[in-house]
Amino acid sequence: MWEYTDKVNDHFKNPRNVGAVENPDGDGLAGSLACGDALRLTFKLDGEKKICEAKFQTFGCASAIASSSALTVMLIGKTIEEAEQITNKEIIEYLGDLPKQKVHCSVMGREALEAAIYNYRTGKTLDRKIDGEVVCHCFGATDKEIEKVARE
Amino acid sequence: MKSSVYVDNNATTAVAPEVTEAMLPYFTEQWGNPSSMHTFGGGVKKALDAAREKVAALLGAEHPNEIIFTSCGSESDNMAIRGAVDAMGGHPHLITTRVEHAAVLGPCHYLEDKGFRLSTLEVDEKGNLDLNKVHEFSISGKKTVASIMWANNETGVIFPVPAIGSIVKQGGGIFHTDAVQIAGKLPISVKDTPIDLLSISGHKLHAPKGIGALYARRGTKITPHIMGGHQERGRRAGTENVPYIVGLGTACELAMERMQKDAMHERKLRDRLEAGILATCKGASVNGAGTERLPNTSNISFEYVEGEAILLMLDDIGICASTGSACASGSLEPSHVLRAMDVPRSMLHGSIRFSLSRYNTDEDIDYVLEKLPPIIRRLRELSPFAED
Amino acid sequence: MKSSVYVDNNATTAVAPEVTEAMLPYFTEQWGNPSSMHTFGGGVKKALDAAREKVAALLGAEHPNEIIFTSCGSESDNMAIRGAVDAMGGHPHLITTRVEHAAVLGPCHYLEDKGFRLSTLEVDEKGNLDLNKVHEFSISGKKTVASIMWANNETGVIFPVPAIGSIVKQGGGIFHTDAVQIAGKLPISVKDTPIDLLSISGHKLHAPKGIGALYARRGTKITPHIMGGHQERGRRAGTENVPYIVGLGTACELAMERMQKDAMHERKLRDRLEAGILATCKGASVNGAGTERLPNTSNISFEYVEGEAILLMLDDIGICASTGSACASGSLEPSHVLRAMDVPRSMLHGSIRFSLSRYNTDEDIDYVLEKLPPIIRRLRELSPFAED
Ligand SMILES: Cc1ncc(COP(=O)(O)O)c(C=O)c1O
Ligand SMILES: Cc1ncc(COP(=O)(O)O)c(C=O)c1O
Ligand code: FES
Ligand code: FES
Repeated sequence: MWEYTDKVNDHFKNPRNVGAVENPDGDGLAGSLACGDALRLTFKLDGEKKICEAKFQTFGCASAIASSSALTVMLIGKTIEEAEQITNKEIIEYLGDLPKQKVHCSVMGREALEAAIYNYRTGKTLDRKIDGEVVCHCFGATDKEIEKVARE
Repeated sequence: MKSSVYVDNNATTAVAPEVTEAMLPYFTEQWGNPSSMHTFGGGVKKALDAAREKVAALLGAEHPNEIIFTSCGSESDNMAIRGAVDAMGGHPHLITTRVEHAAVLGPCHYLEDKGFRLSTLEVDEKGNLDLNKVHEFSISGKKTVASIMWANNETGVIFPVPAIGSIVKQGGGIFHTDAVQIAGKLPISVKDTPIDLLSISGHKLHAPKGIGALYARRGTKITPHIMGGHQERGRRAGTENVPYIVGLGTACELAMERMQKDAMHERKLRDRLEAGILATCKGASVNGAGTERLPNTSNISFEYVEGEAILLMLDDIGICASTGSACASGSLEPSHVLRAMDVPRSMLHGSIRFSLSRYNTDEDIDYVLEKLPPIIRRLRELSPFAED
Repeated sequence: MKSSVYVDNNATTAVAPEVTEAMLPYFTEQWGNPSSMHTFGGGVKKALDAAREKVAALLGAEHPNEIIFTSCGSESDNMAIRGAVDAMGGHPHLITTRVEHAAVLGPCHYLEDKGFRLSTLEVDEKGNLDLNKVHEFSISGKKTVASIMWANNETGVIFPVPAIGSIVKQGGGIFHTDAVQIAGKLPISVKDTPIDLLSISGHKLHAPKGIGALYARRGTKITPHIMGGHQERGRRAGTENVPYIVGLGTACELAMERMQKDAMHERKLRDRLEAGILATCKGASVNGAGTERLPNTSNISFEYVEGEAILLMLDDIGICASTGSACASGSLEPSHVLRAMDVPRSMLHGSIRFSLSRYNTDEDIDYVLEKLPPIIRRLRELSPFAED
């Protein structure tokens, strides 16, 4: 059984900002149904170019749901430039901690954010080529991504 | 730490009060070593013999001496496979299936790494084996050792073991079946079935965790897995776990007495649970439905939601269930059994196993049927794929 | 079936009341599966962790994760030897001694039959090893796996394990020691001793029969003996025997607290018993006398009389002792340990092992000293060889 922090439990059981923002400025999808897991992140900017609304939809485990929820909370009030700086490590720190085997569940959050920002800047959908060996078959995380997170 | 509704009996069962009571004197008073030459120790041997007879009776074995006590189902499986292969000598051809428990796949893959040929049979989307394939492999020319389970721990799907055994024996092979999940739930009779080796585990039938048995038909050659002392007629060394052996005997006796009643009770509750969930939860479907299944097991996939999330929410309100097998819960892989059944990806990650016992009640089912649908609804709302 | 004077504690010990009490809730209430994803089961994992720490503490292990729970001392020995040999690969040279327990000799002889080179060290008439021989074999060029016990179960003789370990490690080998009889009786610290693998068994230190542990130093490669689920960090499959693991933890904690007191108590009683027997029984001599021995064990040979006869007469008046090791009591062979020590034939068949525990009293010793001499006298009278 996983040891989850109170904060993870709270964000899993009472997820904040669930759903999709209407007429979003940025809309990004990470993961895929084929990998058995996905996260869609949408956001809207206010007049000062700060994120005033961010919402998520997740098909994933408790850690994935909690990470997504935490990410939306962290995003609100930030500029795109500030949002871009958010790392996985910060999502995990925000949640207290994640079990080592579950660290990759927060990778998706960052990826969805990247995709949403790319969409905001270009109007296009980011087509992520997954490179590296798929080590988490359930969620299509690759060893390179996990390594990257581990190094962060 | 007390659960209110425990529907995870394929993971482990409550120790029956009758079992605890039967074991207790062997901790407090009769703690002697049955191999001892004095009455105090040696006298305990009678308790072992009595327990051996009860286990033999449940399995329908001809002789109590065909029962070898082990420390768990996993040891029985390892001993059967590695012991039979070693005793056979040469390089027998191993046959198993994709849906076996890790305790069978583990030694099979180990032997494959050592150079043995291993054939792993596929199942169809309902969990059924293709008996023609069993036949094909069994007459491949080489001696075979086949290990094919009787009932699946995740789905409850029952393989036609009598037919499989006949095919394997026709080919001159040794046939082992993992009966850990069927023993005590449905009647079996090794005497009347072409089985050489059969594994059971105490904690799946209301004995404690840490005791198992291997049935080895008279004349079946098998190298001991734990070598040393002369216990179990030289087939399994180690001072006997007297209290648990007594407990397993009592559990088998109880199971035999109550089997029909328990099975009917569990089937009724299970069927109501399944019907209720299918009627109230969008995107739910029963894995292995339409196949012969154990009366107590229901494996249900929920589209677009993730099993762990469901489990944790259930746990929060005192409902204990599981995704797939408990011993794999450290792993992030989706169930190898459901993958073998080609369950679509949208359903693969959201499967929950409900497994009942004689101790479950109508109220338990009512509670699950009340609490589960809103959880599924909430999780589907979180999902980017589900539509209403 | 109640014994009045139990002096056979190297065969098995009484389960300490504290141990039974600690185990009980894990039968009646907390019977969950520690691998489960719900709090009811998963919560039990804490009890496993706590027990692991207690076992680690008794052995002086650096990390609790170096402790792997097994089903008995024999499994630990089998796992250590076969697991280390398999993980090492190639054909390591096996080193053991003539006086090991069957659970060590069993796998060693099995591997020898499979083509591995096995060197079996002799002991002298006091039961001592020749360290030069250990050295010679350890630097034989080949990689070695050495399994050499710490304390002998029949005589209590203690081998200089720290020195042996150093020699084996110098040669680059893997060193396993069977510490089943020393653990809990004398202080040991694996952290400070060049040991890679060490076996213990619960029922020799007032936990039940059917639980053991293997210490495996961090980084020691060892193939699991029971393969399958992810239990014990993938090193030993099988649903954990939670009650007994908790019991073993409690037994280790107790042993640690009481060790010095218990050892002094047992040594005092043992020395009185030995002196008394030597003074009153003709032709009696202590095997292993003059060597470092366990404080609780006394192996005494009685010239011209037969051990079984003595035992049965003792049993008749409620004294439980043994000849040699209990698990070999089905065999008619005289003790392989005493033969290795070149005990003269006239003494070889008449050896009795008295082994004490914390529960023995001065009255127990008085009773044996009162009852034994007339028995020996009577049996000598029956013997065609004995003269007065
Ligand atoms: C030295 C020694 N090693 C191993 C064992 C085996 O332990 P178990 O009976 O728990 O398998 C024993 C006792 O039987 C023993 O005395
Ligand atoms: C089908 C099957 N085989 C083997 C086992 C292993 O039994 P044990 O946990 O007693 O080792 C289990 C349960 O864990 C099982 O469900
Ligand atoms: S996203 Fe949670 S397990 Fe991979
Ligand atoms: S005469 Fe009976 S054992 Fe030797």
